[in-house]
Amino acid sequence: MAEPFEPKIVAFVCNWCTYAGADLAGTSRTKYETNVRIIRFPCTGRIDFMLLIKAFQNGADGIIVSGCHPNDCHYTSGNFHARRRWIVFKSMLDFMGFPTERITFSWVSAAEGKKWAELVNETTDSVRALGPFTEYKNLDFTTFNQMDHEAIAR
Amino acid sequence: MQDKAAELLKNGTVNLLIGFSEDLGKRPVPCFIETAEEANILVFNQECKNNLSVYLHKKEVKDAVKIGLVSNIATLRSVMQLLSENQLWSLTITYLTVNTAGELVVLSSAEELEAYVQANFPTCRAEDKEMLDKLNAMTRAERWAYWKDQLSECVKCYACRAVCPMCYCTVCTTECNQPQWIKTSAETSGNFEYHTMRAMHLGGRCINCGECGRICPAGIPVHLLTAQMNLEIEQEFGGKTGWSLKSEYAMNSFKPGDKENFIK
Amino acid sequence: MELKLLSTSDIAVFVDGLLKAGKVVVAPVLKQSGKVFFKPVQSFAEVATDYIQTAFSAKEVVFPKVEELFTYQHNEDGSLDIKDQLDRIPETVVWGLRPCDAAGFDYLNQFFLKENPDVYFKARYDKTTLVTVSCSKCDESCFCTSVDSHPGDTKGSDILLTAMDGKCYVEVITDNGLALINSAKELFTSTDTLSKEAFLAKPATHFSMDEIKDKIQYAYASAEWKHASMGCYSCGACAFACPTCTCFDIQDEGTQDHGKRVRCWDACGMSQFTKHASGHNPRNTQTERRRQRLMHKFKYSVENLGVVSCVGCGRCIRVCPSHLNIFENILSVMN
Amino acid sequence: MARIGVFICHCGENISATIDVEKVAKLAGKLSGVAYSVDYKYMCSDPGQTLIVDAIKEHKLTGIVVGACSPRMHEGTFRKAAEKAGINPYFCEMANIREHCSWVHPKSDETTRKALDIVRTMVEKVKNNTALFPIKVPITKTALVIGGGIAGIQAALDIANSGHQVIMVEKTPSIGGHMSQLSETFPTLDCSQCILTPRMVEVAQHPNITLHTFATVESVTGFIGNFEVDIRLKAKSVDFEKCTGCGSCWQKCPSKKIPDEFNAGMSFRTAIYTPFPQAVPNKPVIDRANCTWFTKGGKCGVCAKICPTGAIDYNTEDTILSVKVGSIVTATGFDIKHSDFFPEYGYGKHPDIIDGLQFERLASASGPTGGEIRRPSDGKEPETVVFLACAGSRDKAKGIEYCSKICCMYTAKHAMLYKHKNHHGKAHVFYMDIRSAGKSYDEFVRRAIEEDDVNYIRGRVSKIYEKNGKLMVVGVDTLLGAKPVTIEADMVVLATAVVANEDAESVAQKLHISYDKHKFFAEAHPKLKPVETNTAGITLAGACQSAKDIPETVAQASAAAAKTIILFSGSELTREPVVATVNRSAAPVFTTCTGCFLCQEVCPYQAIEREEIRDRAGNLLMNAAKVNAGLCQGCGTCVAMCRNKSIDLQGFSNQQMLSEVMGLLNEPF
Amino acid sequence: MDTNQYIPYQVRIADIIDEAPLVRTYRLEFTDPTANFTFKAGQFAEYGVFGEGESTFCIASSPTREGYLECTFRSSGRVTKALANCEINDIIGLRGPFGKAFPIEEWYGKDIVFITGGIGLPPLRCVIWNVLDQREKFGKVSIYYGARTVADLVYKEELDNWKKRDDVDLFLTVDPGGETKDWKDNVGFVPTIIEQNLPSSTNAIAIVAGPPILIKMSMPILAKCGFANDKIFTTLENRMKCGVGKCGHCTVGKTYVCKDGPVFTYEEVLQMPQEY
Repeated sequence: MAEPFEPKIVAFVCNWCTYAGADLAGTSRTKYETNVRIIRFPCTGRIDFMLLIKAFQNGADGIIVSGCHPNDCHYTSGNFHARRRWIVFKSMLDFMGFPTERITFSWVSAAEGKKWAELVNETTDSVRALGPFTEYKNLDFTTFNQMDHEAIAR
Repeated sequence: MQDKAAELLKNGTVNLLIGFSEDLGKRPVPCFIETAEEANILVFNQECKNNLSVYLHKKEVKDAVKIGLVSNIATLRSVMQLLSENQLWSLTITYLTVNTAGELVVLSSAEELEAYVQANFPTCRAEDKEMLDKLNAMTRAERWAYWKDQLSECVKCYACRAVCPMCYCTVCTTECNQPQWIKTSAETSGNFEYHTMRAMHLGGRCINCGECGRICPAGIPVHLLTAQMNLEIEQEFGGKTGWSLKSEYAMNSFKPGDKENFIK
Repeated sequence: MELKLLSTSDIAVFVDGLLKAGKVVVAPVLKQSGKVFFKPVQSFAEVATDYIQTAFSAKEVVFPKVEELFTYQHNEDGSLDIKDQLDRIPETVVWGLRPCDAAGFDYLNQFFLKENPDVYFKARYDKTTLVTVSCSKCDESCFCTSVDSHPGDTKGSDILLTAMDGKCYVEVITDNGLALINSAKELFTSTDTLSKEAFLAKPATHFSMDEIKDKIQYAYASAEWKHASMGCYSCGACAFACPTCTCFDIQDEGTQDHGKRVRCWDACGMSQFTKHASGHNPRNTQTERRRQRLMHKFKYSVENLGVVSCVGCGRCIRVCPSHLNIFENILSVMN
Repeated sequence: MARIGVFICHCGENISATIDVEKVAKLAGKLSGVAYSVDYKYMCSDPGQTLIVDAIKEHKLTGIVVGACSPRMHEGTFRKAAEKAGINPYFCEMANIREHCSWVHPKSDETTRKALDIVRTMVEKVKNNTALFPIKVPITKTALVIGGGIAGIQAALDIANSGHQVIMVEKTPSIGGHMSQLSETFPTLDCSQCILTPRMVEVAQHPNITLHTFATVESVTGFIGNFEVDIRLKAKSVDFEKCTGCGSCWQKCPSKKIPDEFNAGMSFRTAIYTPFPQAVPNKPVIDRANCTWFTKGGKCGVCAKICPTGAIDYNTEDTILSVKVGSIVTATGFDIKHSDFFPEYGYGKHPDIIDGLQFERLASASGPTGGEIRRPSDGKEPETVVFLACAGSRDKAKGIEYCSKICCMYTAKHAMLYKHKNHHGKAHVFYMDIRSAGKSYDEFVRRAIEEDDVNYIRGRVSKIYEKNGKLMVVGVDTLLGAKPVTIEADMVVLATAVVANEDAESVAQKLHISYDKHKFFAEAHPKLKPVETNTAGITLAGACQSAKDIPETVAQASAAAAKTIILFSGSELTREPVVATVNRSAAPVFTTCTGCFLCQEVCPYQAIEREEIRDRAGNLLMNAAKVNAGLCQGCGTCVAMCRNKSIDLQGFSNQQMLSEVMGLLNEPF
Repeated sequence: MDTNQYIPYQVRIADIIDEAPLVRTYRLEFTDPTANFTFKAGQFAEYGVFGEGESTFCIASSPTREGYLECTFRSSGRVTKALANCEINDIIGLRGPFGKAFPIEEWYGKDIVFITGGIGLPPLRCVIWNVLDQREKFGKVSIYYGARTVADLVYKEELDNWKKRDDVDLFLTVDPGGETKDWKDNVGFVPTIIEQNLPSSTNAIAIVAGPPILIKMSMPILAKCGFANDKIFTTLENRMKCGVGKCGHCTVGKTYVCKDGPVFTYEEVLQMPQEY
């Protein structure tokens, strides 16, 4: 009996709201799933979509992107720009047939430690249900390497 | 057109004229004319699909400063977009094109250009629309399979980048190696990240000339990615690429009311 | 060199037999893009027959667009493991390539193995058998007859098939080829007469290598190079489609702890190809770069290996975004 | 590879209770590039920090990762420690294994593994850190105060008294603002001008304050510490050097029928005028729009003839004065809606329906009636006066949802003043709610109701019409079950809504500060930066930000002054080096930036500038973006925008962030 | 089975010397003592940091000093930066030796003139050592070396030693403006210094290495001294990937610098297209 699948989830969060929110979850000892790993950015505006792709390419099963609620951005408009980028990026991925439900976008303020915990739990559950994200990794064989692998299989 | 070109070259309005001639196989080939005498090799017809504006980034062309550009509407539109992105500032360009009535039109200022482009603004090409609808009608899994199959043939020759007038970066992200963003090898996942990135960088800037798709040696319809994004962006945020001389780039602006139904 | 006959209906039987025997069969396959690619097939049914030329050459079988040189892994004790993957490579039959592609293999063979033999190429090449099919059709891009070859040329092939008047003539050129035939003796009958010329395609001949040989010596200085290259977008399409272009790049993929070193196709036409870390670029303009490519095909490779490294398959002409035409360029720079 | 030190903190039991810290330290020690790794009970304690400092020295560490609490907690502490040990403080990163791990997960291998992941991620980051140095921006220690109302006056005096130069710009001919128009002030009913004028004089006489009245701000460029401001000095037509302020000119001026702004249009002034007797400076200017010399082309000229010192000069023109300032206090004040804003009350057609400011003038000793409350139409003493609170405020239909805040109080004051002056008169107040939060405010309202028996009616007034010389005020009393009430009044005072100045928008745009939909200027943060704007170096004071009463205004003005003084306390401004930079390299490349300038739009701080790159001969080679480190706040939105990664963010560079992702997802063994 | 030229040796960094800003020298030793690695003066190798890639430069130590290998490099690109981040005991990859060497044996009995600048010295140090270690076999040895600034001079200790030797004429110089207060040697560009102390070309060999500009400027002067083109040697440093004449990056016309070079006589260089 193989041990149950535990997804790797990477969270890209802004320093001023969500990171602080996660800190609050900590200081108030709110328990949540261990699957998430946080990477801290100054602002959601700084989050380069390439990093999301790289994360999936390197084995992330799910991704959380989160920052300040609209109008709360420490830099006034970073999250607005980010939101627009997400809208386009998401539909882009969807058009390429990419399972976008593996990315959770969210606003979590510095006061929403509880929301953060819930967000992580929900995401973890849904990604766990989706199973390991192999589609992307499997891309890594071009036809002729594929050939080699088949050969080994024999 | 030949006469006009000759005239422009003779009276010094233009030092270098970029247009089309024909090869032995009667296929249109971009040509570069410096003297009025050569003007007689010029041709312009439906087959002249190349977006010649991409040559405006070429050093040899920049050196010539006064450029004559034989253009189809897509070319003109891309020049509009380029101007709105503060490019081509060192050039004075005269545009030679043929309008729907089949008459020669000569545009010698950005304002004339803007007026002409807005008057003759192209719509999303029918064949593209058809393909897009087909793809959007698919289930996502089917789309994934489709692109996976297509992109597995990509060899990263970067022809799509080379023919794109909007890909004018002197050093492309694919060439940045500190850090290395894009895998150099043409493994399918690397191809995915390259084409996703390309589409993201061109969404809201691409002028849908379709060159990248037309010339792909592997026959990958890469132009659909940007075409789709342009549609999305137009619906969500409005604005048309290559429409106005002042920048209307959707991705560097925002509205407080942008949709966020997908954000938890 | 033996000559045999194979009834057209048995071709499928033969190929499927090879598959059953555990060989990887790489053959032309028509894809939704409308282009034909060399792909590993599972049955002969997948094989495309009606095409003039495949989008890319079959060189990928022996010189993949991405070749994994080795994997590396740092261990906890600080030591490092390096493993190459040479043992992975399967027995492969390339089915239905054109004589020009086969000629390409001939060149690749010389280039990779004559001096400093390349183990990766060798490992693949040694396990590869080339079953070529001579051409009955051609287009205006084909020009094999200009480069000392022709649509029925056996150069580089192990076996050359010519299907005409209901029969399939099998020219067995190498022992490799013979071995393949013998794996299904019963399908083949012997014959001694073959006159395929009438059947073969007749591509236009634009020049002959003899007239090039001396003129090309002076071509370098030609002013025409600028014209021949102004239209070039400096993409790698021609090089990647070319059956004889061998330039590659070596890259590490992964972290400093573990990953793999791969070599992947590169193209001498790309602006960064010769660029130094210092920013100095020996071949800074497209004129220089295109000249290097063409001169290499027609002059340098002849000087280095004694073979012209253009096989006239015409792919570079078909794929070129700005329709640059290699033989037109060659003609122009020589006069 | 680098030599990284990893320091895992137990935080007493806080971390070690759920995470196997020894194991984390041990495994971290095996990571490539990690030269030293240790765990300790309290890293932030003195011995803990000493441990770090010694380790850095002993093991020649090039960077450190402290696995402990949130960087928001102790990053500063450990960066100091790193600096103490002689390495650049920015080679210190914190792995948050407490808030993000030990406190939120149970004791388990998973939790320990996560802690190690977090540490490894930061190790990968710090490997790619670069030495950063605080950014120094020189400061011009002169403040510009825009607006000469009480807010501006207070801020100017505070700054000037701290020994710094102040330039004050006031658009009218005199400072004083709305406060100078007020009769008495709530809740103490002390005379407004009595407390204000001394301050006005102080401003005029202060050695550190340069006062420019009848002047406006033309343009603002530059950034914090280094603003360059053009001030338009409007032509006064009077040479203040020569003018003694004797007043003979305006006494003789023939055009006398100009509505007097100071008296809220309830009296007239002349074309050459000083706005009010205690004006500062107390010297006249010519209102060219209404002066016959200018309107009728060179006719009249009486004042010039009369002037004993020959100070009148019709030929003076507007001049632009350019000044360099280090900070700007915006105190441009507010305006109120006037009675013409209210159709239901007759669009201000009836002279006896007045607004609050007009009542102030009526009640003011220096006002048109010398302080006696007489109605404008016939100068009779009104026997019944109705006061309407919330005239326009808190009224969606009128597009003003907000509460104007001061009306409740001044309406109570008005009713009270009226009663004090007309003992037999009746005062009625229509109100929605009484908002009298503030020191002894509610007492003040109670006093109006109880001692001065002002009749408070809770309800709105639907319309006012005139009937045989009376104003019929029709409303409802919601406390009596919405019973309709009609009051025959002699005068109605509307406590009209406080609104932003009509030129607020253009001012904001000149200053590059943002403003809300009502054109009130926006503070940088609603709670924690109520005085700053999101343009560094520009602060807000008073009602230009939102409706405020005097004490609030003065408090904020002093706060703004304090911010300025803090800025001026050093000779240069030191800022965190977490800023964006556009790459530059040697010729012929110069930079990979293509000069598309699409990044300029996304910068909330206008920090991205254009640089022209020229060859020795001065020919323009290329345009490239350039980040002004003085303005950049380091959000990095431009970095994610830049297509070919020409912009990067120090401290969160592409290399660092990508390495984090790679490091996190690729376990080494 | 032929040897796989793409599999690197593993070498451990035994010592690190910081020569100049961004310039480091590594002393390398093989993790596998049985590795039999022999090379000749002038050959180069591919040095690799796993995960980052490989970079090409000459072997800076001399076969006459056995037991170790030294390389000197300036960190500029991705790989060299990664290399520069290495510490003692780190393992890096090494492929080689590649390319033709200097025909030192043919020079016995001749005068040797070394002309180099900046980071061009390392490739020559190998030859210089080689020559000095069998000093008696050669005639007069003179070294012209310059750098942008005093700080940019590499192998400072070595330079002092050579200076002390009376069987070596060392002409040190720094570009104008690059000198420091206590700088006693020449100030001026290398070619100028050569002009001031013209070497004799009779029975002499000149070896030039360094930035293209230096080579370009030196050639006419050497010609003036009467050096025949086939008596002038140089080493080209093109971009290389494979090192075995396959990848095509280093080609100059028909020449693969990696296997036909990097050592060329000036005569050979003149035969090539001027694309290096």
